[in-house]
Amino acid sequence: MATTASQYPLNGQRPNIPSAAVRLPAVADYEQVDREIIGTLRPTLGWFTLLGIAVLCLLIGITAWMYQIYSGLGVAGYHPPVMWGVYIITFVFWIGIGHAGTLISAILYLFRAGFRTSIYRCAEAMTVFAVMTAGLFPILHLGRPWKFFWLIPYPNWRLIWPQFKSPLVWDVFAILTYLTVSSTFLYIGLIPDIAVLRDRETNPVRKAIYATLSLGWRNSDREWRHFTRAYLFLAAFSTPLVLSVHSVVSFDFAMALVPGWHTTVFPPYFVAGAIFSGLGMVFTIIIPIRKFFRLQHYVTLNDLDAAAKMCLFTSMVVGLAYLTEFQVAWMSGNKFEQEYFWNRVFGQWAWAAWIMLLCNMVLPLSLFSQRLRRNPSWLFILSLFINLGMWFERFVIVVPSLSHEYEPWQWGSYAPTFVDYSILLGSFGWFFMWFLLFIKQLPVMAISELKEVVPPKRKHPHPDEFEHSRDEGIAHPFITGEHELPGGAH
Amino acid sequence: MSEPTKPAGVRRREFLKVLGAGTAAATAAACTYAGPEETGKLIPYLVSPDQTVPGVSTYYATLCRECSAGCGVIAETRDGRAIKLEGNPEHPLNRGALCARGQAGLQGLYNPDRFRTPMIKSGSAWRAATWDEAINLLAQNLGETRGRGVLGTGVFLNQHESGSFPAFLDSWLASYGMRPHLSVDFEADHGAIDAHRRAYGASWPRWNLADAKLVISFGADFLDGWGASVPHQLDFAEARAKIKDAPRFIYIGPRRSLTGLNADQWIASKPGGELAIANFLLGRGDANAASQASGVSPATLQRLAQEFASAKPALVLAGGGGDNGVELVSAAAALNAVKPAAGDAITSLDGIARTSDVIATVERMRTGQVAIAFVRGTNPAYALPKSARFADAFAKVPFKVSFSMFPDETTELCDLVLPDLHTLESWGDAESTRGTITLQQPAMDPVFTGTRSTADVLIAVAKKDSAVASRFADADYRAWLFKRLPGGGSAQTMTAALAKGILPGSSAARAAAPAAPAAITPAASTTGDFFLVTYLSPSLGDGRGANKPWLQELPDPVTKVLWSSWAEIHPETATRLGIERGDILEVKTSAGSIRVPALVYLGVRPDTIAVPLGQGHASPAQSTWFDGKDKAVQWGYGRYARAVGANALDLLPARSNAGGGVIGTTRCSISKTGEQTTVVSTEGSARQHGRGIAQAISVNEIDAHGEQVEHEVKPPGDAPHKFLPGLRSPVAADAQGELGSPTAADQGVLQGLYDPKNPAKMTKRRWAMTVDLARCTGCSACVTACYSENNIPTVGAPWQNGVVYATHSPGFNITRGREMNWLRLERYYEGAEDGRFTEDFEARFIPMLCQHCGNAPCEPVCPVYATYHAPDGLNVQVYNRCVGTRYCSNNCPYKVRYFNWFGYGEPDRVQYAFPDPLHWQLNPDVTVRTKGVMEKCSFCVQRIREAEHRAALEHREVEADEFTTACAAACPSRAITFGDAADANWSVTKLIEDERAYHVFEELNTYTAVVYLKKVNHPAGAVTAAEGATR
Amino acid sequence: MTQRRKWTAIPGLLALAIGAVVLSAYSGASSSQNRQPVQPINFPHPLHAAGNLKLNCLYCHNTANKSPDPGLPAVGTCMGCHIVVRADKPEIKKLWTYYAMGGPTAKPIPWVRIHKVPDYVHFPHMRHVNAGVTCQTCHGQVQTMDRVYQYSSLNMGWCVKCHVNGYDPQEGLRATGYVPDTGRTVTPAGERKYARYDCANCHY
Amino acid sequence: MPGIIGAFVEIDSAVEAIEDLRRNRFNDLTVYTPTPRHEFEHALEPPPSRVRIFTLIGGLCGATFGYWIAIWTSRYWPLVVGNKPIASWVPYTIFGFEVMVLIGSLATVFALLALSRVPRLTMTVGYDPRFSGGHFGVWVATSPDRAKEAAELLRKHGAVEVRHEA
Repeated sequence: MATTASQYPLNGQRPNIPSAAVRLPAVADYEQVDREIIGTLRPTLGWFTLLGIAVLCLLIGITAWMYQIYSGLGVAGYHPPVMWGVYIITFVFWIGIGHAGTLISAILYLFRAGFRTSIYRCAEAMTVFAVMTAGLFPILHLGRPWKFFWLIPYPNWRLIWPQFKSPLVWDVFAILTYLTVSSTFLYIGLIPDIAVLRDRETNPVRKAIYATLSLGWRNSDREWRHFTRAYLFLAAFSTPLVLSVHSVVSFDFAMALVPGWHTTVFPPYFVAGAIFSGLGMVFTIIIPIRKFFRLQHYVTLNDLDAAAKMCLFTSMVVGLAYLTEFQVAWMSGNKFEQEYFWNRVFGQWAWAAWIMLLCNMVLPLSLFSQRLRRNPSWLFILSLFINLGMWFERFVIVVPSLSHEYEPWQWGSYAPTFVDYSILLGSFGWFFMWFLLFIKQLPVMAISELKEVVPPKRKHPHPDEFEHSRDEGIAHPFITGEHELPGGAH
Repeated sequence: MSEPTKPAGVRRREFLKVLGAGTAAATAAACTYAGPEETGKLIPYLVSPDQTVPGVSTYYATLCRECSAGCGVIAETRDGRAIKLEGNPEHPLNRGALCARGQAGLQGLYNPDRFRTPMIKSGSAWRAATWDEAINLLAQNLGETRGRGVLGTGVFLNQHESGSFPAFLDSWLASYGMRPHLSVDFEADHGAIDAHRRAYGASWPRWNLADAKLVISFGADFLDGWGASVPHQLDFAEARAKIKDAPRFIYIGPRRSLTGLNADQWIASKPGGELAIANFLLGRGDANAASQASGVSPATLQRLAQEFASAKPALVLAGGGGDNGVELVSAAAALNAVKPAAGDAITSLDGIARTSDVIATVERMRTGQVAIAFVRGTNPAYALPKSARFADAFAKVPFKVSFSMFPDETTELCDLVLPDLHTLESWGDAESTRGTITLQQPAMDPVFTGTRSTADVLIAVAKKDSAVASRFADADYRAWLFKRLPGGGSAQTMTAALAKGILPGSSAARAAAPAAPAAITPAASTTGDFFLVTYLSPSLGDGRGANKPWLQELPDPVTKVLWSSWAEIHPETATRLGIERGDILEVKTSAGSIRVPALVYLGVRPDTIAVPLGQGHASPAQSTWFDGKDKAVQWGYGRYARAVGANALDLLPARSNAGGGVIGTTRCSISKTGEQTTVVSTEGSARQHGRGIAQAISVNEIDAHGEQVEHEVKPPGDAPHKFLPGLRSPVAADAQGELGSPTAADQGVLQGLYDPKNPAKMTKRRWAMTVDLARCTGCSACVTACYSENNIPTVGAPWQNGVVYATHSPGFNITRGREMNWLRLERYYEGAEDGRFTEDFEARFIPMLCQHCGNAPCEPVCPVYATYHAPDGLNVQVYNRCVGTRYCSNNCPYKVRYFNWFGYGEPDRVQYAFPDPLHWQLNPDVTVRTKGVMEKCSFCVQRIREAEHRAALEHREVEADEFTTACAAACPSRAITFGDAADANWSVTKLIEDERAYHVFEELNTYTAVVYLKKVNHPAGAVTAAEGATR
Repeated sequence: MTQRRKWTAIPGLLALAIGAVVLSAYSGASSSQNRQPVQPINFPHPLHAAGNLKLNCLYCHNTANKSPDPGLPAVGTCMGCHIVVRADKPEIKKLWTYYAMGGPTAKPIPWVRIHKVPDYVHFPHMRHVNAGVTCQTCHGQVQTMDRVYQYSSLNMGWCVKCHVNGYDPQEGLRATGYVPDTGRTVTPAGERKYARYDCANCHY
Repeated sequence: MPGIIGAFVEIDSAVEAIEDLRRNRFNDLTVYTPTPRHEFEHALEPPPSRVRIFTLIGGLCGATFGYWIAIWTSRYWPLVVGNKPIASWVPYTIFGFEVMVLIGSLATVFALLALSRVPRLTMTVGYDPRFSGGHFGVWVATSPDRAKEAAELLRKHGAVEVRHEA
């Protein structure tokens, strides 16, 4: 695939595609959409293998957690004063992943960004599962996980309530809201597609299930009328929500007086970082899917290109935030801050800091090159680096700050144990288990929305609709991505 | 007679699921009338003598025998169990203070490795025996030995005690025709005692430190346990507290001990070189010669001489440990201008047998001249150098009896164990100061019914023997003792005396032991390119403290290392030899070698290696485990001491120095073994990085009126001293104005607790604390007091709860920073940054505990109100509400919150910190924290409540200074003051007004309730303000 | 139409479910309330505390006003009377076997505990007794109980009720059952007895 | 009510059919379309969706509840933490916002379901699986006497299939 770019030279001419024009030149009609998307639902051996691996990782994680609950948090690598470790890092990591999904499905929906159509379903599912994963960690890292519900305000016979000034309670509200809203959003979007599956399904059992899930959806004009309206409002709600959630998560740190945490730049910085990491994960997921499900002509290189541009932008925002932190520490004249930031890049934890800077600031600059933006293989590799880098960003925020706080006598170190690692592994198992189950049970692309951008059959074809695109070379395989299909799409 | 089924203590145990089957029974026993010892009718100390109330503490005045000093202690008992030891304020020696070792006596009492029954060795294995069996065996052996006509050669090695017991013991021995016993104390500084006798006519005078203008110590570590450390500390602190008139303190010696770190100047002389310096000061010999011998520059010596000449009067002390110890101490006595009053000398150190005598006895054993041997409370098999080959000599003795409580090295070599009672379980007395008898009364029934007081056993044995029975008509030792006490132990005298714990008069004197001349055996030829300095660990002593987890968990005050041994080496030497902290070194002398991790330490001469004593207990005969009740009991001094560190005594030649002591200096060579280990230490960074945590001020900056001259150096952030609002009102500032509304018609009921008009009246107090760093010596007694008062688990033990988990080396959890010391003693260095050798660096000690901020960062981040600000100003941690997010700890700038990483309170865990019967020491007023919750200093809230309850019952308010916290009560330098800062009657309110007062991290605006008073430095001569004002 | 009626039931069920959850939050309230265990000796409180004896509670529970522990009577205390009184009754015979004349086989009576707060709660009896809180306020009218049972829920909300709203002495008096209930007169806030109700009052 | 369903392949023919039907006073029409197309909106001229009201009310209730729960519980047991106001509205804005979003969204979803009459437990008459695929369906609810007329109109505009349903 990496070589395909050279197979179809453009003679140096940049293909410049107005995103409003034809989106899917290689898709002829509604039936093709149904056929190809539903075609992806057939389980394959490879899928079962991946699912098996995911479940195995999950089991390892669960075992480790059981052990930790039995003998106490001491089995994890905590080393006071580093009282937070891998669990909080991973929590922030997964929450961040979640954000890109909502961004693509909601914000880009409001902005009418065309390239969202084909990837938003995957991204949205990713969001829900990522938040499901992240939600486990605050409970996981508790000293007494079986008491976690004390953070939830419910009437109780003790007559006591949570402490609403604590950022952790803000977290509870933000994350629960986010989980509820994003999963509802996903499900609402799914209803018409499930209706399609219901109508195409022959197996009576599956048909019954789909029938139930589709809530008897029947594509009537009235349903569509309310549907589009409701969808718009949900998107309008999700947009500020997604910004608030990661701001709240950043408050966990910004509200504390720990040097390296107590910074006003955190909310925007975290939101940008979240979207950045989320886009990374989107690439990690969508690129294999479009290849193995042979959907290159739905997720076209244009879409990847556009997403990559956004990735580049957020990467630069994050990079700016990194530098701002140092500048603020330098100009603050605050001894504690200065010593901490010096220690961050030249001290005990320098290696982590440099991994972060390399993966999140330097490598993404490659996306200035259009060739790389339009090279799925590179995007995939880069996305892996981004995931790594963003995990380490959170590591750099949590661990070095805590290990070099105000009290020199209590300065310490930190080394995760196998329990930490197993649970980290388990979280990936948990996430990918759900995701794999999803992609084989439900359409990975929004059928009804794809149909919006596919020309319907007409008695008297429009003069101005779609035809112009054909002779502008837009159907050039380099753009449609058809060439990536061995033997074409159909 | 309280109800046995549910005393408060036991109830708490039940909740903790640590109720041993024995507890209820033993508690019942503590309250029954029966039994000859009459412990059920002991005379209480504070409450009305005729009854004890269940759930309310009873206090017994008794005696501490953890070292020879013999301090008076108050044992707090609850429902028949001793739960806390504190100093007896009435006692002339320790005046209410108590050191860490003394407080840890409780863990000797409840030590899980104590013998539960008499033991008889059959072959190589041991079996539990009944008392009849054991006593008959002893009587029979005595008979046989007498039959062989060699009974006269019998030897009794007893731990050194003052009081009547030595006399009793001698009379018992005499009745069998045996020679008087040897009163052994391996910690004693014999050289000093000898010289003191000659110079002052008392073996241990009471130094009037307060009268001196200059204190010079030639290696006399009077704060580390040299002689009697508690009275020394009290006097030293009092002297230093006279800020302007306080004496300047110069320490001369190869290693800067805790005492050395408290000195204003250190003169690093070679081991043995001190004498030359002393002679130089005496005018014998010139500076260069002295410089030659001591390795100190002539200039320094000249300056010293000038200062000595100008500062009048000067108090000069010296330690007699070296080969020239006696001369040195005598020279010091000659220099000493502050003559101690002979009257109030410390008499408890009289009559200690010289180690030379002990070694002589050992040699007699070796040649088979000893037919029967008794050992009680002392452990020569461990505390004599291996080169003395005690074990094989001892083996030559046909019959060996041990009265030890613990499975120590010597006991393992014996044939019969007759487990003794602990001091807190038995009767006795001591004469710690001339003319005052300290009474030792049982605070509770014996923990193990299978143990008996040695004195009673001896009487029982005597009664078996028609020949001697007549001499011991008394029913038991108590009767014997009471008869001999002044007043003949009549009821009313004893009632009065026991209530105070002291009785004027002298105890039955011991017939003067045959004073063998100080035999100076020639020093074995020692080679090696380093001096080796071995010193007594301030907490473990000569090793007898090693089986007490509190003392093992107590960081060494100087190095902050715990649960291990180490070799101190100067950074300069270390870099030269490519040695780093944690490299395992082999230290070799002509006598032997040990392997210990290296510890780079600024306070030791580059040509000297210093190794502490007290660790490295091992089972010499590798006997099979004692299969008594508790499978866990192991030889080698029990589970907490066994295989921890190495025994530095193995390095010392078997010779006694001038004074007759064995602990001294020699020469050694060191080599890297290539192995590495993590030094178990609680120290993060030893430098303050200019953060102004432990602040000091030069005495020159304080003018005559005690006003503090403002100086330039400020902490980062530079905040003014605006702490008083935080201390005057319980809530630092009424930020919301909704706390107390002036117009509240309901007397503030609806306005909540923080309303001053609320009937609950909680807002009128603001509990606060001051710590005077000019007094604090860093001895760490407060730390152990905190452990003892607040049921803090020890986490460093390689194996607790009888379960071995060898995968963890001793102190593993502490290398992970998981120690639970609510109150920790930080030690920061100032100066000597570059690792080069210099005598000119300063150590600052600062006790760091929860600051109970009026503006606490930990509170608002807790999602469940598990920590909040109480109306009386406490920063409260509610254990049972905590879910363990640990956010509070992240947000605490002082890092004084500690997390329960494991189920330290759950008996079924390997980490269980209170194996039966250690859980009896738990304070019933304090919840033992469960796994997964945060805990921290509570300002001893249980004591606050207790005082409030008491006041309420007596229909009065809590009076000023009515009570104090555990740390303040124990502190031997009286540095800690606790009280209500909102009430001018409490002494703490005056102290927070002191000019030296400051808050740690004031610039963080936390309004701490703990106020520190700056340390005061006494630089030589006139110095600039800047020099003294280093922060 | 019919179809709509079918599914409109769903939100209703949902509402019911939520209500159930909210209510179940209260189910945590002291599960041990009204527990009435069998005691080793069937001690008849009515006979001693009521009837013509009318012993004061403090006669046996003699430290309730000076210690955190109310105190149980020592076996000797019982024997004080029962060495002669009703010595033939089977229950008293049991008492005798426990006492065994203070001999070696003597052992305390293993009463079954009824009222217990968790051990992280400190409940100083004397503070309450001296504040005028009548025993019956928390323990119910024991003098009428043939076998004592746990009267109060002993859960935290129950404790706090008094600490916050204040304790009404008249009500307490009425609770004893000794004074006839003459209509409710609620004491004004000012005259009630108040205690502090922040956590550290009982939890430390 | 019985009616007639007509299935179309081309979208514009379906639109024309609708316009024609309405011209002939067939007003109870339902259009089945695989994807929302504005052509039908123009043809049917439906009233604006009422979802917005639910959303508004839900959002307002949510915001109120968020602030209320935080403030009420704080005052209910007033404990001072970190010397902060017992009920401080600034941080409580977070709850106002989050709960607004939560209740608002749920109200919106509820509105969607309620207004578009889902979930329905049985499939409506006239619906055909093709309508979720490529075909467009026009359902004319009418009395049997005018059924024939409606069928004619549908056929005239090229319905691939016309079916009577009862």
